[in-house]
Order: sequence, then structure tokens, then C-alpha cells
Amino acid sequence: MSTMTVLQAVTAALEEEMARDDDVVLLGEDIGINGGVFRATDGLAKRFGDDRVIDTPLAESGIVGTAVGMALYGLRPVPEIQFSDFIFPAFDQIVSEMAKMRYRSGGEFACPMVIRTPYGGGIRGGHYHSQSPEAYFAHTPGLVVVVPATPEDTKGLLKSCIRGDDPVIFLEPKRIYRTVKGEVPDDPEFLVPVGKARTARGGDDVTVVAWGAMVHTCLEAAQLAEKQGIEVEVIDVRTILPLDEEALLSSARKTGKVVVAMEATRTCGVASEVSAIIAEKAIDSLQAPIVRITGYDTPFPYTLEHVYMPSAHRVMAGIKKVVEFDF
Amino acid sequence: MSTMTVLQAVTAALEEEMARDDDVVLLGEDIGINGGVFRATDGLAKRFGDDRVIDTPLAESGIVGTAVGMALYGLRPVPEIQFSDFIFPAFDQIVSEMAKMRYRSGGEFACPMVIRTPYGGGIRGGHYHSQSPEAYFAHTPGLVVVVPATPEDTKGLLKSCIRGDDPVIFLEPKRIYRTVKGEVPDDPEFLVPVGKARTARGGDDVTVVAWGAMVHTCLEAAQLAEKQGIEVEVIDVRTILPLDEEALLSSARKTGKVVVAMEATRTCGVASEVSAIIAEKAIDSLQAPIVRITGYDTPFPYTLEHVYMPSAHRVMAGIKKVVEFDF
Amino acid sequence: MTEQLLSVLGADGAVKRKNRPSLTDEDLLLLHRIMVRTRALDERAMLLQRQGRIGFYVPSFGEEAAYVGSALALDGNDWISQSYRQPGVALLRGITAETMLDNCFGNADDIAKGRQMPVHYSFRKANMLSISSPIGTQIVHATGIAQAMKIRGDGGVCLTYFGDGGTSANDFHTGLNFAGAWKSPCIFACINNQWAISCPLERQTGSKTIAEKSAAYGMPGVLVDGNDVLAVYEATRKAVARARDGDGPTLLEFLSFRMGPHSSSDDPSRYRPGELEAEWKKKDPIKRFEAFLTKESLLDKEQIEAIHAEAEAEMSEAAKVSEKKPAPTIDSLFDDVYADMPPHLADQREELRGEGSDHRQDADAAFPL
Amino acid sequence: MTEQLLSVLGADGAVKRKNRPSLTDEDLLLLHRIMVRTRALDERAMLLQRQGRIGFYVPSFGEEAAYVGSALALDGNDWISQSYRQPGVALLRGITAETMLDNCFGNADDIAKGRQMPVHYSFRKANMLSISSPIGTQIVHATGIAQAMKIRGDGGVCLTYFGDGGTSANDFHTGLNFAGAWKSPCIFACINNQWAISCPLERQTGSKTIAEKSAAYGMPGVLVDGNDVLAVYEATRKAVARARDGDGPTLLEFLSFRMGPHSSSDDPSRYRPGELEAEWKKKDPIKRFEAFLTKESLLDKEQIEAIHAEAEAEMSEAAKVSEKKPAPTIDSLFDDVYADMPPHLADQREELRGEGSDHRQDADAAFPL
Ligand SMILES: Cc1ncc(C[n+]2csc(CCOP(=O)(O)OP(=O)(O)O)c2C)c(N)n1
Ligand SMILES: Cc1ncc(C[n+]2csc(CCOP(=O)(O)OP(=O)(O)O)c2C)c(N)n1
Ligand SMILES: [Mg+2]
Ligand SMILES: [Mg+2]
Repeated sequence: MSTMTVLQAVTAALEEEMARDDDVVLLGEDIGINGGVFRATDGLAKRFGDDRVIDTPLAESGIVGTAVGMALYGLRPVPEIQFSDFIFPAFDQIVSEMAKMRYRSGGEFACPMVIRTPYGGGIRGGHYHSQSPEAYFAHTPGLVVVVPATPEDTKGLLKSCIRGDDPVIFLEPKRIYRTVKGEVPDDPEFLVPVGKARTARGGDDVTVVAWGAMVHTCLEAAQLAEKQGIEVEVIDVRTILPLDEEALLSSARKTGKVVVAMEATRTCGVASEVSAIIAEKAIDSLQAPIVRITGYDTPFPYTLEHVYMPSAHRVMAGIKKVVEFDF
Repeated sequence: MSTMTVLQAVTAALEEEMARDDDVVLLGEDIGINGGVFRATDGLAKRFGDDRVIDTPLAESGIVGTAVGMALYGLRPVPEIQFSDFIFPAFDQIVSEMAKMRYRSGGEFACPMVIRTPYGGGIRGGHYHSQSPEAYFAHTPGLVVVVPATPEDTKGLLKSCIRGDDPVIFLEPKRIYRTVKGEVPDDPEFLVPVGKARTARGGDDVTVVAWGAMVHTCLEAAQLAEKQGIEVEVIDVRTILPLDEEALLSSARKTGKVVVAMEATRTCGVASEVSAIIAEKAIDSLQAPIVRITGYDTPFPYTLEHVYMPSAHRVMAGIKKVVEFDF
Repeated sequence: MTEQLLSVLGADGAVKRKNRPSLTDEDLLLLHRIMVRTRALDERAMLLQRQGRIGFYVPSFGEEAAYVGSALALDGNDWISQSYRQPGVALLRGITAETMLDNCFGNADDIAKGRQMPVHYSFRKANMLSISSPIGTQIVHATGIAQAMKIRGDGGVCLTYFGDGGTSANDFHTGLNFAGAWKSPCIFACINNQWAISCPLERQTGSKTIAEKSAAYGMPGVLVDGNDVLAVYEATRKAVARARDGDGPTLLEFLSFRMGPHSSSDDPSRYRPGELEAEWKKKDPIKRFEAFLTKESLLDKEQIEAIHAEAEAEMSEAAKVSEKKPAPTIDSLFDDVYADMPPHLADQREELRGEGSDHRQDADAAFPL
Repeated sequence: MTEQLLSVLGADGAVKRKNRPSLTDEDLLLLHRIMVRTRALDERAMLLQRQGRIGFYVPSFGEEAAYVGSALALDGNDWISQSYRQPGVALLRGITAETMLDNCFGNADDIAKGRQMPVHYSFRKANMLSISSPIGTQIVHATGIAQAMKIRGDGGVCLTYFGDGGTSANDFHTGLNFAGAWKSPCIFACINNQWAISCPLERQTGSKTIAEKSAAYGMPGVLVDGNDVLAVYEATRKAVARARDGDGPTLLEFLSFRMGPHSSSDDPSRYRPGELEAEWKKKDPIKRFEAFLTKESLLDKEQIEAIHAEAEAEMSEAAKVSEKKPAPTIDSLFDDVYADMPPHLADQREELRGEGSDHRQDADAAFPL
């Protein structure tokens, strides 16, 4: 076991997988000598060489598109998109090519690759360095979408994704890159399975569903609730596509009261999907509306970031709403 | 009143608005002399000239990006994307620029423009000529997303969108381009308001929510249900963003039983948003799960298109499910 | 960058220049046979489409020399990333017409399991990528493949085909720019048939040629007579050698003409003069090569006719076999979305199985493109 | 396309060539004063950032000649579509430093209502577009604006600024390609400061210069000494005249050097040698122009010092005023998403109003870029 930050867990996972498998290559803007703008690839170019830690020209569609080609040929590329806000020039390559390659080729070709990208707010990045685009990817069959919330999961999930055979969008909550530390197993074979949610905290009264940095906000809210005698279960979704429906449904059936929290803009976000699944498959267990606590349906602001992003206080308001609800 | 197809209604709306306002310009691939691959702009280049019906090079990001520039300068561009499956190269321009321009400039600049694009399945177009991407846009604040289901709405909504001051994604259900005919007012001032749903058919037992071509499938299903004594209310959403929540909630409160039908892939689709809104705001009226009848979570197939796309039979199965449900 | 049109064969089939490529007679006859078989495949498939037996088709009439000549300059280990309009490349690499028509019929034997429209092939065993509809995406894949070959030190190259319209796509720019910066062993082969559906080249771009676009990426660009199979072969051979030697990518422009419609849904009379078609018909690359082969006494008139007749028979027979095959199973709809089927897809498959067999078949027959 | 570096001013401020631009003394002094004021603004803002008083900043040290010289060649009716690193253009167009700093503080007077990071300005009244972070998007807007001017027959032109890294973006390709095909009255001004964060030009592209990329689009490309404000002015003036005359777009490359960090979050010592910075410091465009002005007896040493001192005082004063202004109201969060507020946003505003004032303020101070 070592104590490390989320960011260090990213670097450790990359380093171990590159050491294990020569086919793993990294590519992206400023990831070489500069080590990435967040330093996630610090030292890797030195250890593995320019051929495997590739500084690219400034074009996300080129980063993803060439990575698709590399994956088709047999490598296991791990492209970095500097901020998830800048992933949109690559959207066509992701949605039309990477996601559909296995299906459209009848299984002849596949894109085993992991697009890593820092996402979410909380670093005063404003409009274009703060967004949470997970819903766009969650609506795209063929993709796996993963968001870790702890250093342990970061390392274990990233390693599983790199070893897996499907294309992954790996969203790294940059707000907790350096602020969340934890114990991480040193064993290079330590893996966390994709597609399985985690109970971040058990409780019988209310289910709160979250992912990424928001898990910590929800744990904070759960503590506020505890003071009022409300026992909150926090489900850390971990894999957004495919969702671990069983975990969501069994907690919802147990508590009968559900709050879904996320940073992203509300309409058509992943919180709505969680809500729809429960409303379709566990409605008979529900004792309250399914409440969504989310970013507002506005673009992400700069000065008012702290107002925009759901706080523990806002999650607590949602918890109260479902607890106090009377049919 | 004239009888026309959905496609003729598109052409009529464009022609009237171009005649009314010199600032309305069209641009896109093959829209000039060729009249568009669906012939939606047939004859317009001849009437209004190459300067206002502009054939572009083959780049959707260029079509949308230059249209954004034109809109910023004061024109009212109506770009055409040949198939909505090919809108993804323009995704960055749509999501990062067009949608956010008004907000990020504090209201100084805006993008009054309408991206028209044929969408959906049912023409044996396979993987890349059949998709329903509305959810991607519905998750993007700043956009208006409109889908007409009748010739009358097509003309009235398209004209309203062109006159409006917000950027619009106007999705034209190509399956009904030529197959659905109807009466359309000739008055050039005939407009249909954006943001208002339509009750396509009244009924007290079950609410079925749909948009675009699927409205017709649901009306078919309602007839099947009627034979079994079930009175179905079909809500034609018309505007997907912003959704007419009031219309959805009041029908859901009346019937207590809701089915949402759409062609798109299920996870994180607009059907989930409709479901989540009802599960959050009208749960106390619900007497059954909210059932989603949708395209499956696979890419769009070619040979098995008829299996993939929700049929009246499948919508009917959903109606039965909510009718027969017992808490 | 050469602004001059590189050509070897005269209009009458005479070899104008001394640098006739050093191809064996066998190779010359192979080139011819593949061009003829491709033409026969295109004709058969267009007929099938007109008869409503397949849903859609994209013919390549007039462009056979450009793709067959260039594909012959590659080794079998080299990879090809192509668009929808180079069917002869697969025939050259040993794929049967039946396999190709299985795709057009979207039947159970189709490698792509009936998931894509006709002509969207995938031939892993021939090192040929899965074709998709979005224009240009394959160009940047080629750069990635070439760079992967370089990283692994495999000595291979990757060649990618795209159209004149494709040069306007974002992925043309990034594909060539990344390859130029990385010196990837990649050959960018533009088949300039002068039209992107109804858009002529002069409305597609401000540059006079496609070849000169290479300057933007620090790579050579060569303008080649795309109806001259020998010039095409020779130019490609040089680009391949250059790439294999570690000297980086090349942009090739094969100037040709789309003799037929854009696709079975297109009507060129809406946008281009018939005289232009008549003019280019005279430059038919197959006829031109046959004049050469006759002059060189490699084939006589009867032999040529026999080759055409044989090719036509082959295609007619392949179509018959392919048409009889059943559609893919309904269950197959859920395969290959992921390496392993996740629970929600297994659930959806159950949902579908439970539904019975009343699946709508009311698709609008008239596909517009 | 000129591969040769166009330059007018010698390193010592002497005018090398006879074709000295016909600028009035007034204009020459204006150029100088704007360059000095921009430098002072950048220095003040970097200080504010180091002191934690603003969150982020992007200085433009060393690039002043490139953007001030080019912007002067435009009329006030011409439009400008820029990136985040040309602050002096706004000063030239009459925007006050206070207005610019209101944006950096994200206060209630900020035109963008505190919604964007510092340096993402919007100046409608100066015909300057709203700046955004995604690289390159503004290039294709410029083509659209220029084409709109042409459609309306307004006689205007649009000039767009972008960096060397920006030439790799998709929108560079489409922006130039559309403008080339349409002959739009657009000027594409690349400020080649030789770095895109840590990526030097030779890893950005295979072409030797940016100017030669113009060949791909059928437009002229001109390589200009970007630290020579007179050469920049003159090259832009010609491109503007060409565009206004209906002869289409031009690509200008202003070769310069980013003397400072990429942004307040960047540490160039990680990726480039200090000697390079020392070498380019000697080529400081402001010093070089001051040598010229002194030689021409337009300014003497004391006058120059006074101009600098005045600029510094101006910026210090503006910062003091701007810093004191309040933040935007919480309600303003919901404005300007649409022309009229739709019901769901009004509901969400109610939701927020009902919430009380316990808003978290725990943003991580260290912004990485
Ligand atoms: C991104 C995208 N936009 C539009 C289309 C529709 N489309 C199909 S083929 C075509 C023209 C392609 O022209 P070119 O690249 O010259 O190839 P050619 O068809 O002439 O072989 C267009 C516009 C598409 N398939 N993909
Ligand atoms: C699409 C996109 N990708 C990545 C970034 C992150 N980024 C910000 S500035 C920059 C480098 C830009 O270099 P250049 O175009 O040369 O302009 P300069 O900063 O040198 O003025 C990068 C990679 C971004 N803003 N947008
Ligand atoms: Mg073409
Ligand atoms: Mg730069």
C-alpha cells in the first residue's frame, strides 16, 4: 500500500501498464517533456521514450483519429485530451468511428483504447475548462465511460480499461486530482472491475447516487444528514456506461428514496438516465420523487462557479426533500 | 390551405422566409443546382441566386462555423447538414461556439440561425444515414431543438425558428418526408410557436409521449389500443429543448400511466429526460412504471432496421405493460 | 510538388515515355483482369439495384486504373484504408465477388453482419479497414496505422484512398499534418474524379490541384493521370519506396472522372453537362490499357472479349449465390457492440425475443443518396 | 508565397528598405503608445495574478508589434476575430484598460458578466468578437463574417488572429478552404510565436513555414518579421487592399517569439532553453521600434520613459478601480442562455433563490493552464 493522490494514481497506472505491455503508447498535447499540463505523464517520456509518449500537433480529432488507427493495427493507445472541454473536435472520430468500429465490421476490427481526460469544475477554469460532458458519451453505444472517485479506483480502473478490449472514455475529476489522497495497493496486478458500482457509504433511509468528485460532496452531505438522524447510502457509480443497474435498483428498492447528484447540466444528463431506470424498474418501491441535484441548465460560469456547482448543502436539500415527502 | 408533404412544407417555409427577409441565406452541400439530396432546396438557387443559396465545400464544421460568423455579423443563415449522422464534425462549433455565444459574451453577440438536417431511420440507410442524435443537442444549454411531425408544424415551426433569435437544431424526420401529407395554411404569417407541445390525440387512460415520425407510429398504436378499449393520449413534444414540461406533467397527472417512445438509442436519450421530469414532479400521480420504447442500445443496423426501430406493435406492448401494471 | 500531369500511356495506348514501369507480363495481365472484373461487378450491382434486389450501390466507373494501379504497388503486409469507391482493391487482394455481394445483400454471410449499407466492406484478412460513410475519417486512421508500423518497426506502409471532396474534411488536414510532423510511412491517394456529388472541384477548393496541398504539410505531392494505370502504378511505387525508406509520406493525386452517377440514388443530369461525360468516355482507362496490351501483343481482341465475358459470368453467378442466403439472425443485432455483452444489452435482447415476430417492414424504398 | 522574411526595420531601428510605409507621424506615435500600454497592461495583470488578485492571465510579451501593426491596417468598420493573446488590439480600438480588467476580475461591470476566464473579451462596439478558449474556432467565423460582408456588399473585411498551434486545428483548414473557394475578403493572420505551450513549431507541422500553407487554399501567403511593426503594417495593408478589391483572402505569417510563459500557470523552463529567451529578448519589438523613433527624432529618451511611466500608472489605476467592483449578481447566472428565459430556467432560478446563501467557495486555487 502507498498513500497517493488521484493524480499520482493516474501516473502510476500508466507507468505500470507501459512497463507491462510494449503496445501501450500515450499521445496528446504537451504530454512529453512537459509531462502534461496537470503533470499526469510526468517522467514517462524520459522512461519510455518519444516513441511511446508522443507529443502531438494541436488537434484533438487527430489525436483520437490516429489513436484509432494505432488501435486497429494492434497497439493499445491511451490518448490524453488536455481538458474534456476540448474533446468536441474529436467527437466525430469518437462517435462515428471509435464507438462503432467493432459493430460495423462484424467484430473484425476493434478499438481497444482509453481516452483519458480531466473533467469537471472546481478549479476556477470557467466556461471552457470545467464542463462535465459524460452524458454525450453515455448516449453512444460501443463506448465504456468510467469516472473514478478515489485514488484506489483511479489506479485499478485505469489499469482495467487499458487491458480491456473496448474503447473507453476515462474522465478524471480534476477537482480532486490533488486534494483527495488515499491508500492504493502496490501490486501491479491490482485491478478494479469495470461496470461495477461501489457503495461508498451504507445507509437505509435515502440512496444518493453520484460519481467522480461529486461522491465526496455527497459523503459530506451524508454527514450533515446523519446529524439529523438520516442514514444515507452513497452509491459511487464508477462506470457510467454500462451502468450497474443492479446496484442502483437494489439500493433504491431498499431505501425507496433516491437523490441523484452530478455537476453536469441537468437536461438529458446521466442523472436523468439513473432516474429513468429506477422509474421504469423499481417504481413500486419508491416513496418519494426522484430528485436530481445538478449543475443548472446554463453554460458553466466563472465568477459564480461556486453557485453553479452542487454543494453538500444543495445535496442535503435534496435529501430533505425526499425524506419529508408525503404521498 | 394547400395539401403538401413534409418535404414540400420545408421548401415552402424556406422560400417564404427568404422572400420576406434578404438576410436569410442557405448554405450546405449540394443544395444549389442539385437542390439538396432530398430536394428540400429545389428551385431556390434559381430564384434567389448563388449568393443566398450557397453550395459549400465538404466540411460540416465549415458549414456551421461560417454560418456562425454570418449570424454574428447579422445575417440569418439556415445551414443544411445532408444527414444528421454527418453533423458530428461540426459538433465543436455547435456545442462550444453556437450554443454558448450569447451567454459567454454577456448578451453582446448571438447566433440566430437554424441548422436543418434530415434525421432518423426508415429509409434503409443503415448505420450512417439513420441515426437520431437529438439527445446530444438536448443536453446543450443555449440550443433550441425542434422536431416536427406534420406538414403544418414543419412549415410553421421552421418559419418561427428562422425568425427567432436563438440557434436551432431543426431535425426533419426523413421517413415521413414524402409519406405524410396534410393541409398547410398558405398565409405567410402562419407560425407555430416554439416550446409548445401538441396533443396529437386525446385520451384518459395512458399518456404516450413522442416526437417526429414516431408520433405516427404512436397514433397507430393508439388505434390498436382503442380496439382493446384503452384510450391513449398522444403528446407530440415538437420542441425537445426547452421541453414543454407543463404539457407533459398535466397529461401524466391525468392518466397516471406514461409510455415514452423514440427511435434513438435508449441510454441517456430524450425519453429518459421525459421520464425523469415526470418521476421528479408528478410521481404522486403515477400508477405504473414509466416505460421507454426506444431503439436498442446498439448502433443502427441495416438489414435489421425493421427490428431495431420501434413499431406500433412495440409501442402497444408498452401501453399494455403500464395498463396491466399492479402496484 | 509537380504541377505537371504524370503520364506513361498515350491516349492510344502507346507508351510515351521511356520510364515504362518494370512490371512483368503477368502483372500487366493481372491489372487488366482486375479492372475488368471490377467493371463487371459494378455493372452487375447497379443492375441488381435497379431491379430492387439490393438497396443501394456506389459504382466506380472510370476510376478503375487509379485504385487498381496504386494497390498493386503495395505488399500484402501493407495496410489499406479506403473509401466506398475502390471495389477493385479487394478483388486484387483476393476477396471474392461473392463475399463482396454478401455485403451488398446484407445477408448472414456478410462479414459486417448486414449492419452497414452496401459497399461498406471490411476485410481484416486482406489488411483492409472497415469502410464507413463519413467522408475522410479513414485518412487519419491511415496516419495512425503507419505510425504504429513505424513504432513497432514492422517495415510496412499504409495507403489511404479518398476523393477530391474528402480533401475539405477535417480529417484530411489532421491526417496529413500529423503524418508530416511525424514522418509516418503513409501514402495519401486522392482519387480526384472532379465531383463530390454535385460539387465540382473549383467550388470545393481554391487550389488548382490537390497535389499542391502537400506543401502545407512538408511532403511531396504528385499529380498523376489517374486514367493511366501504368503512371498510377509507377507514382505509387515511388511513394511506397520513399515511405519504406523512412523518408515520410507523399500525397498522390490521381486525376480521373466519375463516369457514372455518384450512387444509385444520384442523377448527374441535374448538375453536369452530358458532353462532359461523353468526352471522358473516350478516355476510359480500361479501353486505354487494352490498346496498350494489344499493341504489346499481350492480348488480342478475342482474348479481351473472353476476359470480359468471363468476368460478367462470374458476377452474375456470384449474385445468384449471394442473393439466396438468409438474412442475419435477429439475435445478432446485439453482438459486437462490446467485446462481451453487458447486462443491459442482454436484457434488451430478451425484451426483443419476448416480442414475437411482428416487425414492421415499411421502410421507404427510395434512398436518396 | 514568399519564403523570404519580409522586414522593414533593422535590428538597430534603421529602415532597411525604401518602401517604408506611408504612415503619418501621428500613426507612428500611436503604434508606439499602444504597444507600450499593452506591455504595461500585461505586466500589471501578471502581477495581479501572482498576488492572487485575479485567477489567471495570458501575457503577450514580445508579440506586440505583430498584432498592433496589423490591426492599424484595418478600418474601424472591419471586423476582428481573435484569440486570447492580442490584448493591444482592443486598446487600439479604444477599449479602456479598466473595461479589460473588469473581465479579468470577472466583476459586475465585465461585459461577459464574469462568465469566462480572464482575457476572454467581447467588444461588440469595436467590432471585435467574443473570444473563446477552444483553439481555432474563430478562424472559420472570420470566413463567415467576411463572406457575409461580401453578400451584403458592405465593403468590409475581416481579420482573424491565431497561433502557430492553431494551424493544426480543423477550423484553420475549413476556414481557409472555404475562404479560398469563395474568395472571401478575409485576412488570416498567424502569429507564429514558435510555441504551442510546450510544442515547438517543428513538432507542430511538417511544413517549414506557416505562410506556405496558403498554397493548399489557392491564396497568397506572406512571411513577415513579426517583431517589425512597420513590416507587419505594410504586409497587412496590402492584404486588406487585396481583399477589399475583391481578390480574395491572404494568409499572413508574423514570425515572432513568446517571450513569457504560455500563461500564468505555465513554466517554460520545463521545455525550452533559457538561452533562447535571452536571445529573443534582444529582439524586443518595442525596443526596436523605439530605436527607429529615436533615429527619426520622433521621440527622445525622456519622452519614451514618460510614455512608459504614464502607461504603468494608467494600468495600476485601472486595476485599483476594477478590483473594487462587486461580483455579478447570482440571478445573472440564468440570463443570456436564450434571448428569452424559458420556463425551466426560471424554475431553476427559483430553486437557487430558495436555497439560501451557503454556496461553497472551495475552488482549488491552482489553475493548471
Ligand atoms: C461527413 C460527411 N458529409 C457528407 C456526406 C455525404 N456525401 C457522401 S459522398 C459525398 C461526396 C464525396 O465526394 P468525394 O470525396 O469527391 O468522393 P467521391 O464520391 O467523388 O468518390 C458526400 C457529400 C458524408 N458521407 N459524410
Ligand atoms: C481545442 C483546444 N485544444 C487544446 C487547448 C489547450 N491549449 C490552450 S492554448 C494551447 C496552445 C496554443 O498554441 P498557439 O496556437 O501557438 O497559440 P499561442 O498560445 O502560442 O498564442 C493549447 C494546447 C485549447 N485551448 N483548445
Ligand atoms: Mg469526387
Ligand atoms: Mg504559438
